Amino acid sequence: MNGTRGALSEMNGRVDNAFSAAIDRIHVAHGVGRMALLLVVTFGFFAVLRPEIFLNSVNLQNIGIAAPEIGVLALALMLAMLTGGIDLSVVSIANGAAITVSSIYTHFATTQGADAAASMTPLVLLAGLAVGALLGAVNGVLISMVGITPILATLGTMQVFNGLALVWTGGVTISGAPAALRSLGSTAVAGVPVLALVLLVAAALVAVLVNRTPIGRKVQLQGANPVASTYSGISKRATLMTTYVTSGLLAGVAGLMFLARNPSASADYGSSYVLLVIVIVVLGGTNPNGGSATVLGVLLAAVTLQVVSSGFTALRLSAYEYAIAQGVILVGVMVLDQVKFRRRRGRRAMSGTAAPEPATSAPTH
Amino acid sequence: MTVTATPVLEVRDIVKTYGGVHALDGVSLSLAPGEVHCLAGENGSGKSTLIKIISGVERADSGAITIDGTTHGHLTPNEAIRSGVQVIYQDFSLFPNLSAAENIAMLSELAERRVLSSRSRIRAAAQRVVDDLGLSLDLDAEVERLSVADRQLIAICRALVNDAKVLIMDEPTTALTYSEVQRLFVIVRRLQQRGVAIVFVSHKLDEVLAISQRLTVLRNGRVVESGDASGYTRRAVSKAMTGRDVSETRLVNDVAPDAPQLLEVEHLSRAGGFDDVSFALRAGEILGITGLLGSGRSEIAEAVFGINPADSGRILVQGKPRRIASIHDAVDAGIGYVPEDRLTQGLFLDIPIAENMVAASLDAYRTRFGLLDRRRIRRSIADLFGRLRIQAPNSSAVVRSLSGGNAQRVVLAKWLDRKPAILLLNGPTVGVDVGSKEEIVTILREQAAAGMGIVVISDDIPELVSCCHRILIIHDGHVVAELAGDDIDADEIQRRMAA
Amino acid sequence: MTARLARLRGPNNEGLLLAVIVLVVIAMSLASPAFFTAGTFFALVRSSMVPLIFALGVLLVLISGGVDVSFPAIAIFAAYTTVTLFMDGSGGTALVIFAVAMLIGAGLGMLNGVVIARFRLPTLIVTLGTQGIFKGVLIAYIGSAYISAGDLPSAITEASDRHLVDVAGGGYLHFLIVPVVVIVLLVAAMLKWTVFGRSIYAIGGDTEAARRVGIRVVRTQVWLYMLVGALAAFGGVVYVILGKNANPQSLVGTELDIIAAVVLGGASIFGGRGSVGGTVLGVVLVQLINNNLVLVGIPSTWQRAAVGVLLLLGVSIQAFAATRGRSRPVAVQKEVAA
Amino acid sequence: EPSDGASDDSSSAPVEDGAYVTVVKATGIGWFDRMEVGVDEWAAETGLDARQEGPAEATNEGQVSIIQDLIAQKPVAITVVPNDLAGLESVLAQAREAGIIVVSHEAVGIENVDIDIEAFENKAYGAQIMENLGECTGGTGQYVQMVGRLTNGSHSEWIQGAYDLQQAEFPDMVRVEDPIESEENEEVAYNKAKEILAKYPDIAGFQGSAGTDVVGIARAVEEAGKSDSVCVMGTSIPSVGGSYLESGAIDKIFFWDPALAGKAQLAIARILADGGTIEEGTDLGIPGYESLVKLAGADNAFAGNAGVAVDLSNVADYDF
Ligand SMILES: Nc1ncnc2c1ncn2[C@@H]1O[C@H](COP(=O)(O)OP(=O)(O)OP(=O)(O)O)[C@@H](O)[C@H]1O
Ligand SMILES: Nc1ncnc2c1ncn2[C@@H]1O[C@H](COP(=O)(O)OP(=O)(O)OP(=O)(O)O)[C@@H](O)[C@H]1O
Ligand SMILES: [Mg+2]
Ligand SMILES: [Mg+2]
Repeated sequence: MNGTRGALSEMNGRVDNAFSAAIDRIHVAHGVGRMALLLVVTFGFFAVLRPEIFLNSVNLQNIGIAAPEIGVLALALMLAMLTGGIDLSVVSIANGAAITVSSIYTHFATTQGADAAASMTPLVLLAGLAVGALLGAVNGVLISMVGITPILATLGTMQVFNGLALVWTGGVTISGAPAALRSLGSTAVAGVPVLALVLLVAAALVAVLVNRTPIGRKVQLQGANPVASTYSGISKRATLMTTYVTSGLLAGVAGLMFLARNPSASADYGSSYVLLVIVIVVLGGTNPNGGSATVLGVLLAAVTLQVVSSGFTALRLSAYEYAIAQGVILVGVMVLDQVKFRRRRGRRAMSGTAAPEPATSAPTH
Repeated sequence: MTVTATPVLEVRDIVKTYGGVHALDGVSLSLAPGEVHCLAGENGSGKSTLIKIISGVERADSGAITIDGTTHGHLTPNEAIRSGVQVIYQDFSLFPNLSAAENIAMLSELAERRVLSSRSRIRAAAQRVVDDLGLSLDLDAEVERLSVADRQLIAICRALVNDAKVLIMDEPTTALTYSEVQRLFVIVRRLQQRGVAIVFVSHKLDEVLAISQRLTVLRNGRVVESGDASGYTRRAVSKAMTGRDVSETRLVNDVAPDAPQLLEVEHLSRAGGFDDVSFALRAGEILGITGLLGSGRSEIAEAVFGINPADSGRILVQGKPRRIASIHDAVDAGIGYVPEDRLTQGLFLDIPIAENMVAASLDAYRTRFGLLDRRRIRRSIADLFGRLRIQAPNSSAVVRSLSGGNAQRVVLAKWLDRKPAILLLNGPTVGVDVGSKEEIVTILREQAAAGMGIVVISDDIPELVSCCHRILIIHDGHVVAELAGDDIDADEIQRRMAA
Repeated sequence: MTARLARLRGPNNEGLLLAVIVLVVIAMSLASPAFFTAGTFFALVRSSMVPLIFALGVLLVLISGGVDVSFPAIAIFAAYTTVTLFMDGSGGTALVIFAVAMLIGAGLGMLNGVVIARFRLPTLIVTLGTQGIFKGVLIAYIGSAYISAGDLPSAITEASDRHLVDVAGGGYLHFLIVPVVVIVLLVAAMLKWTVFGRSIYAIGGDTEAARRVGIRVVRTQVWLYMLVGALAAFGGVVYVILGKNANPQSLVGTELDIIAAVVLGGASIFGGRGSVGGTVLGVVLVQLINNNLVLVGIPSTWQRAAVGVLLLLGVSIQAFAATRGRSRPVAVQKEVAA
Repeated sequence: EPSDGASDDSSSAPVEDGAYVTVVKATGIGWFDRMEVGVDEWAAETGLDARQEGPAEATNEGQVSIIQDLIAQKPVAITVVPNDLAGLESVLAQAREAGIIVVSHEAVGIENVDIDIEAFENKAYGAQIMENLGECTGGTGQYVQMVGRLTNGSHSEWIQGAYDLQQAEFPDMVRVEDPIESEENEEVAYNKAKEILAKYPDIAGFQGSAGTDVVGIARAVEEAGKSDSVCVMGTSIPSVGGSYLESGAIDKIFFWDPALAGKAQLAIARILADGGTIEEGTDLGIPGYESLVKLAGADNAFAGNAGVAVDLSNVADYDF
């Protein structure tokens, strides 16, 4: 038994050499590679099984229309997770923004007439984004100033925002959105849906924010080790506020995308996205304890799940079989990944006892 | 001591690689009952790794471990403990969320394969060891709330709670001052009488020579020397470790008489911490602050750096009174702080060295468009990496993989890149090997020469002597003495501290 | 003085939580005369039973340093499957049904445990995955039909109507409160007085340190998740008994509220901290809020928002207290660098 | 309308595979399992490729993405029971642009469908429930209405219809609370009913909307020992509400057979596919849908007369 363990560890050692070398060269979180691979595999899989449906341009465009709103929400959550927190309220915020835009627009449309309303479009959209940022700021205050744990704070605000939306709309789905916005949802540039472009732009901006700006880096450090970042003169308040406001803003963008796809807003849209988005963000290689995340990985994860979803409909599989697949993919990917990095992990498990959560050794949650 | 007695522990040809690094490269070692065997070596030479392999925490790639005649290819922590190996880990490995008592006794509870755990029994067991060591510890306090020193003492107690055959101490005295160390040595000698074999690792060479009978020196994962400790002097050991001569002689370049006051602390007080502390620091000056554990020396530094602001008193930076209510304020005022608890407070362990280095100075790299100027960042990193002679494959390696000395240099680099007017260092060379220590001290001298004001809080007296212009001695919260120039002398300081 | 306050507040702010509960009770009593009655009290007890069992599971996982979201899926999977097994009147006393369900639960829990412990994966992620798998398998392959009182195994329907105390006006104390209380006490005792329990705290405090003192981390975690699975299953059966129906769609979706209740009860999502006492209080507070909004006359459109606001209020008070207590990082730093 | 990316190159769309797809609010729910029975029967009878799909949770986004995916498969027809009418308009419009026939159910007022088929006129259905509830309570006393979700269109119409009738015909009855939300969850319905019973000790009636509402209410009423004094009525199906009809806690349940509704949708889709039309009086040859009536207000909405009221006397006749 010892023998086998010995041999095994030796082999592991060699594997380790190869890997840590590779990792040191591209210390991009490993979300990207594995997701790209998974995307290719799943895509190929369905393309082979049901080419006439799956490779059909309509279907491909559908993927490009459905994925973006989820993708943007995922980016919003990713930011929160980067600081070691979480934002369960993104969907509620998105709906808040959508409802704002829809109500303001319809109000103008009914009072000043359609043209006047149309001319107001930019303002209306800004109002929506502003609401997003504002609600994000509420989270920020609760977390960075009141000091509530993110999971609780955002669970609470999720309910509050959703509840207020319910009060505002009285439960009915309100219809109406600026024509300009609506057309965005249905146009495609060179076969690429505009919504997909919006997602790409948002992703690029987030990537720049996180990797190329001082505050972005601070946010990462905050997540990697809050104590050390305080001791480096990084203001916890500033980083957390920035994070949750930006996250709210992105959620606002997602809300506008809801409207672009369909000119109606309700308090309950997207309730099934909350957990889905967490899955995507983690699949994308974000460390749930904070400190590391890759925008590209998250993008790929969002698209991959969309591919699997529509692939399953193409194969006439049920929603529950898709739920199973989603679970298997999530656990499977994590396990594979872990088997590869097992030995490194083991080693990483030597650290300061007093290290606060994000810094502590073997992550168990 | 009888080196001929059958060894209680024997390791043969242990090889251990981490990624590219050969942490251990065919190390063999044998340990006779009742001997104190010292492992010496530079940071990163493999001491802790060897220890972790003996205690089953890590797996050797190859090699064998024989304890009491039974040979293991690989041990689990359990097996190691059951066969009588006890370890004081360099990082303590305590449970921050449990009481001191439970931290101490948990191990024996497990070893006795108990099902029920009894508070009173745990309390009693812990109390026994604590009394044995003649310590005064709050056994009911959560470890998270205790000082580094207290934690180290608890780690020691834990290792002594059930009688071991082999006791391994990986830098057990880093956070302790003279008196605690002396008490620890009493215990060690007593255990020795009982025939316990002891492995002792420390970068404080005086301790090493004082306590050990045998000495094994590691360099880059290989045994370079092994022999009777009595045959060694400080110089010889450091030479064996570093392969060169290490000077610890006092060397201070004098401060220009017209050098401006950088820091003026006036009548600073904090309840329960320190009282009416005043001192000044001039550009180019290195000020040492020392005192016994709990004398309040760290608290003073923390007040100046805004970690726990003072209740009363004034702090002037470059002549201007500054309100320092938070770390943020302090950093803005141009103060830097190298904390004592490196792993938690100083470093981002899972992030590349490079990013650690710029962590405190990101705003300085903002371009017109608010983006980071990555070329400039790369330049400063390369510069610091070279200037501080950090040993690592490259600057994108994660800090966690660095050894003590190199990790400390990264913390230094972080602040040097920020270029603060004043740099406070709390135990800057704790757990750092003689070679690195010398180099770090040199770096401090260079910075001072370049006009920075430096405050070194330390209980490593030789180190203070070697580089400080002035030394403040703190005794329960008060400045009891200020030595300067030729008055600065190790024994004198020793005497004043105890007084 | 401050020391006494601290003691009143309790290691995890239990005292504070109690105060909040008292405040809420007073407020509600003022708002509605119908509130302060035995009926309301028994209703509260009843509606807290299932969440409390789940909360215990969540607590154990939180203490060990994880966040489990799969327990409702496990609960309904185990309960529903068991019910379908015994539906055709084929014997099965309540005890047998509980036993079978808890075996299934333990099995599913083991799945979680093995993946989490052997591969050292974040609990949240693993359980997020398994949750989907469990619910998917349940509905796609085991059954999606709503099983109403009439078709339930007789053992269950009988159990449904067994009350300890009946008060005029509809209040009653269901006999399942007995096993529930027993389990609460057992879990509390386990956490306090068994090496297993302490090991869970240790693992939550620092997993690597736990290995180093010889705790068999993998084994302990696998056992832990089996226990949690069994607990969830027990809760599932209780749910079926109290609800007098088996609906595979039920329970899933309640996970976040339960976790909130436990964290409200003072458990740390970073692991290593939490108490059964606090958890009980947390659950009671949440149920108190959830189940009396109509009674105190909150308009139904406002109720979702109200729940959120009250939750936030509760947590804010906790947080404020905490900033003056242990969990304040600066306080920690001070100690660290003393 | 700017050019829809989808329609641009619908040339490359696949040849239709002759499928009829019914998209329901959610799969794995008793009600829609029953509808699937109808769909499968219809497929068997007609020999056509008909199937049912639906999201795992009753969400709008779930239905949107399924329909979006279906468009690419170009079935003959999509029949849909929307979670949110307005929320489906765009995607249904796309479906029709792609030449797919769209029929809806429980969706009066939805625009982008060829035909919406109702089992009955919603307000009338609500009124029917109130008729019975009023009789049961003797036309006096306090009552409360419950909806699955405040955002659920048909539920609000039912209670509105009921409320209007109560105002007109039972002036002595008082609705003591705004409609209460059960979140489609029986346990919630139970707890809220309990609160009502505590708050209004002499409450006389409950009206439920979601299939499990009446069951939750009935449990609370039964425990309060008020099965006789309180009237509990509302939408449910025998397999769900049956046992409480027997115990007497539920007095009457109202519903329409989802299986037949499923068939009716498909039948209409087929008529349209064969170039036929739907008018006043069209006979789908399905019980309850023998003579469709055009609904006022909407130009594409028709209703059958498929509502059923079930009490102890005739519950045995239904096996779902
Ligand atoms: N530092 C490490 N590096 C790599 N793998 C490790 C490390 N520590 C533990 N493992 C793996 O995790 C398993 C669990 O080790 P641990 O001793 O903590 O649990 P255990 O229950 O004692 O294991 P066992 O039951 O096999 O003795 C080990 O058997 C090993 O496979
Ligand atoms: N988890 C790890 N991953 C990668 N490399 C590691 C890891 N732990 C240690 N090393 C490397 O192994 C070598 C030996 O480290 P070790 O901690 O044993 O040195 P040490 O002699 O204890 O140093 P110090 O005196 O600072 O404690 C070092 O080069 C270190 O970088
Ligand atoms: Mg070491
Ligand atoms: Mg083991």
